[in-house]
Amino acid sequence: MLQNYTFVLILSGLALLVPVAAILLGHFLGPRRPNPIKNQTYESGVETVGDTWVQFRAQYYLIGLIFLIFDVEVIFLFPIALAYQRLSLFGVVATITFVVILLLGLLLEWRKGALEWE
Amino acid sequence: MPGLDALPFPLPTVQQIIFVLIAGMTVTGALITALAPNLFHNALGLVLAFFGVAGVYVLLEAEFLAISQVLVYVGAIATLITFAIMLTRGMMFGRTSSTNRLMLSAAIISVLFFLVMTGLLVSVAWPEAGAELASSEQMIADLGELFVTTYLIPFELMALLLLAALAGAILLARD
Amino acid sequence: MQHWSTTLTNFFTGLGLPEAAALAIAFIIGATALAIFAPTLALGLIWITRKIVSRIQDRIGPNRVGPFGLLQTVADAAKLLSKEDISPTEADRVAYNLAPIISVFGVIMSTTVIAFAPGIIGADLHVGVLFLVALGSLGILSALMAGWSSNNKYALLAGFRVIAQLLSYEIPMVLAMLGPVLLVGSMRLQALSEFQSLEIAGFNIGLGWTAFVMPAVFLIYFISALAEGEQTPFDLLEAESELIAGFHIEYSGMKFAMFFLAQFLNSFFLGAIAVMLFLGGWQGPFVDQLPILGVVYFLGKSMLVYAVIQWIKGTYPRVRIDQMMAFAWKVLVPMVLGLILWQMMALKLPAPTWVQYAAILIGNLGAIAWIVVILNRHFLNEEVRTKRAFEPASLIGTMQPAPPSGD
Amino acid sequence: MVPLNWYLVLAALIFSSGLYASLARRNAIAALMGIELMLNAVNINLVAFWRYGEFVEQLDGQVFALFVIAVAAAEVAVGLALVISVYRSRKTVNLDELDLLQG
Repeated sequence: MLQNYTFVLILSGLALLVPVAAILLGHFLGPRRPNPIKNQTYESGVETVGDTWVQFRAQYYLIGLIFLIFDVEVIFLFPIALAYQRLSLFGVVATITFVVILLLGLLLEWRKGALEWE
Repeated sequence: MPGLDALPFPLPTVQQIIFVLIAGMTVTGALITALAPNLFHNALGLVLAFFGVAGVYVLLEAEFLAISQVLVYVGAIATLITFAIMLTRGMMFGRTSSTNRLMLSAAIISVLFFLVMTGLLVSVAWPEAGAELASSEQMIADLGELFVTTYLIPFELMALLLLAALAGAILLARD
Repeated sequence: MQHWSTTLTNFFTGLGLPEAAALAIAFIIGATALAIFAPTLALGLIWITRKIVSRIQDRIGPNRVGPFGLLQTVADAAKLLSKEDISPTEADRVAYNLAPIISVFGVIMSTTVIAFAPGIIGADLHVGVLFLVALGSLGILSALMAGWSSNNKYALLAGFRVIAQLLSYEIPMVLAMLGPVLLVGSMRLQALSEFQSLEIAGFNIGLGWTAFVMPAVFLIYFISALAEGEQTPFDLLEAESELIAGFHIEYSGMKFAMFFLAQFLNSFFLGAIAVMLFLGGWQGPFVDQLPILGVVYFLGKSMLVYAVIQWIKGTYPRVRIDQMMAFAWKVLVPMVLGLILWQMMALKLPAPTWVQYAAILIGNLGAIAWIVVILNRHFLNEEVRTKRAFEPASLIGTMQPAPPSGD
Repeated sequence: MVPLNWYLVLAALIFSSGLYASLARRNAIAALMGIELMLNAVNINLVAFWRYGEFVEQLDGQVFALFVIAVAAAEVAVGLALVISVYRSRKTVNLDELDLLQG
C-alpha cells in the first residue's frame, strides 16, 4: 500500500512544481512597473471604503453546517458499501436505519426552513 | 509489483525521512494555529496541520482514516471555522492582544506537559515495528462490517448525535 | 493486467539497475508523464471549448494561429506570460500567492487515479473514489484563500458564494458515487472499470455500463458535476454584472491563467470520473485483446462528455442562487438518498443478479418520471409568478384590445 | 519502520500546541481550533497504538478514531453555533469578556 503512496508523493512534488514554475516564469518575464493606483483594489473604479468586510449572512454558516453533518455520515456509508455483499440481514437493517436517520435530518432542516435561501 | 522491502539500502531511512518531513509540516501548522495573532492565519495553519495528520495516517497504513481526515477536517470543519470567523468578524480589527491574562501560565503548562510526556515516552521501550498488514482494501470492508456488527450501537447513536447536533446548531445559528 | 510500473521496472532491471532504483525511475517517469499530460490537455480543452461554443453562436472561432487555430491557446498563454504580475496592496501575500498553486495542484493530483486502460493508472488507490472527492476540497480551500486574501469585497463575496455552491453539490455527488461503489463493492477505479464489461457469446463488447442499471443516479452525478465544475447553468461565480469576475478578480498574468487552467481541467476530470464510474471507463470492443485500445475509448468517451458540457454551456441560461441551493437540497439529495436505499434493498433480494439489477433499474426510471412531474409543476408555477411580476396589477385588466370603432 | 515513540512525541507536541491555544487565546474560535488540534493528537495516538499493537487484524483503533472524527464534527458544529449566537447578543467572542455569570 505504501508503494502506491510513494507514487502519490512523487506526483505531488511535480504537481506543485508545475504551477510554481509557471507563476515564477510569468513573474520574471512580465514587465514590472507598479504604482499606487495600479495596485489598488479593483472595485469597478469605485474607491475602496474601509476594510474588506461585507455583511455576512448566517445562511452560509447553515449550509456549511448541514454539509459537515452529511459529509460525516456519507463517509461512514462507503466502508459499509464495500462490505455490503457479505452483510447479514441484520447489518442491512442497521445500514438502512442509518440512512433513514440521515433522511430524517434532511426533513428536519426542511421543516426548520434552513434550506431556504432568501 | 516489487515491494518497497526489496530496496537494498535500509528502508527505514526513507520512511523516517518522510515521517520527519510530514511531522515538521504538522508541527508548523499546529504552531501557527496556536501562536499567530491573525485568526485567518490560524485557520490556514490548522488546515496545514490537518493535512499533516492525514499524512501520518498514511504512514501508519490507515488509508481510509487519512481520506476521512481530509474530507471531514479540511473539506468541512476548516470551511465551517472560516465561515464562523467571517460571521464574528467585527472584533478582528480591534487592536487588542490575542491572548488573555492566562497566557504565561498556559505557556508554562503546555511546555511542561510536552516535556513530561516526552520524558515518559522516551523512557519506555516501545515496539519498534508493527506486524505486517493484509490487503488494505479488505481492511476498509472490515471497518464497514464492524460498524454494523460489533459497533452497531455506537454507530447508530452517532447518527442520532449528529442529528441532535444539527438540530441544535440550526436553532442557535439562525437569524 | 500488469501495472505499468512493473513493466517499466522490469525493463530497467533488465538494463542492470538495482530494483529499488528501477522502481524509483519508473515512478518518476510515470509521474512526469501525468504532470505534463494535464497542462497539455488543458490547451486542447480550451481550443475545443472555443470551437464548440462559437459554432453554437454561429461564429467560426479561432482560425488564424496554426492549422484550424490550434495554436491559439499557445499564443494566449504566451501573451499571459508577458503580462505584469500585479498584487494589490494590503493583500495577504502568503495566502494570495498560494491560492492559484493549490488549485492547480488539486487538479493535477486527480490524474493519479484516472484509469486510462487496463494496467495504466497512476496508482490504483484503494480509496480511489473518495480520493477524488477529497481533492475537491482543495478547490474549496483555494477559493477561500483567494477570496479572503485579495482584500476585495467582490472577491470575498464571490469566494463565499462559490464555496456555498461547491458544498451544496458535493453531497449529492458523493452519494451518487456511492451507487456504483455499492454495486461493485470496491472503491478502486480500476475495479470499477473492469466490472463494466459485458460478454456476449464469449466476446466482451464492453457495454456493461452502470449507467444502464442506474440512469437516475448517473443523471444526478452529472448535474452535480456541472455545479462542482462551475459550469453553465451553475456558473454563478462568473456573474460579471454582480461579482465582476469571481473570486480571482485581483489576479493577473500567470496567476490568473492558473485558475483558468484549473477550471477547464476540473470540468474535464469530472466528466472523466463520470465515464469511469458510469459509462464503462476504458471498456469497449477488443480491449481484452489489445489493452492499449482502452486509452482511445476512455479519452474518446471523456471528450464526448466534455463536449456535452460545452453544448449545455452554449445553450442554457444561468439559474438563480436560490434556485440552485433549493435544487441541490430539496430535489437531488432526497432523491439520491431514496435511490441508494432502494438499491440497498434490491441488492439483498433473494433472486438472481439480473432480477436485482432490473429492480434497481425500475427504481431509477420511477425516480426520473417523478422528477419530471415535479419539475414540470414547478416551472408552470414559476411561469405564472414571473408573468404576474412583470405585469403590474394596475395594468392587468386595463390592457384590453381596443374596442372596435365605428359603432 | 518509524519507531512508535516518534509518533507519540509528535502527538504530544500537537496536543501541547492545542492546549496552549485553548487556554491562552482570547478568541473563542481560536480556542475551539486548539481543541480540534488536541483531538487530532489523540487520534494519532489511537491509530499508532493500533498499528504497533499485537492485534493488527482487529481494527478497533481505527474505529475509535473514526468515531472521534464524527464526534469532533458535532462538537465543532454546536460550538461554533454557540459562538455565533453569543456574538449576536454580546457583540464579542472574547472569552474573558463573557463574564455574565460571574458573581
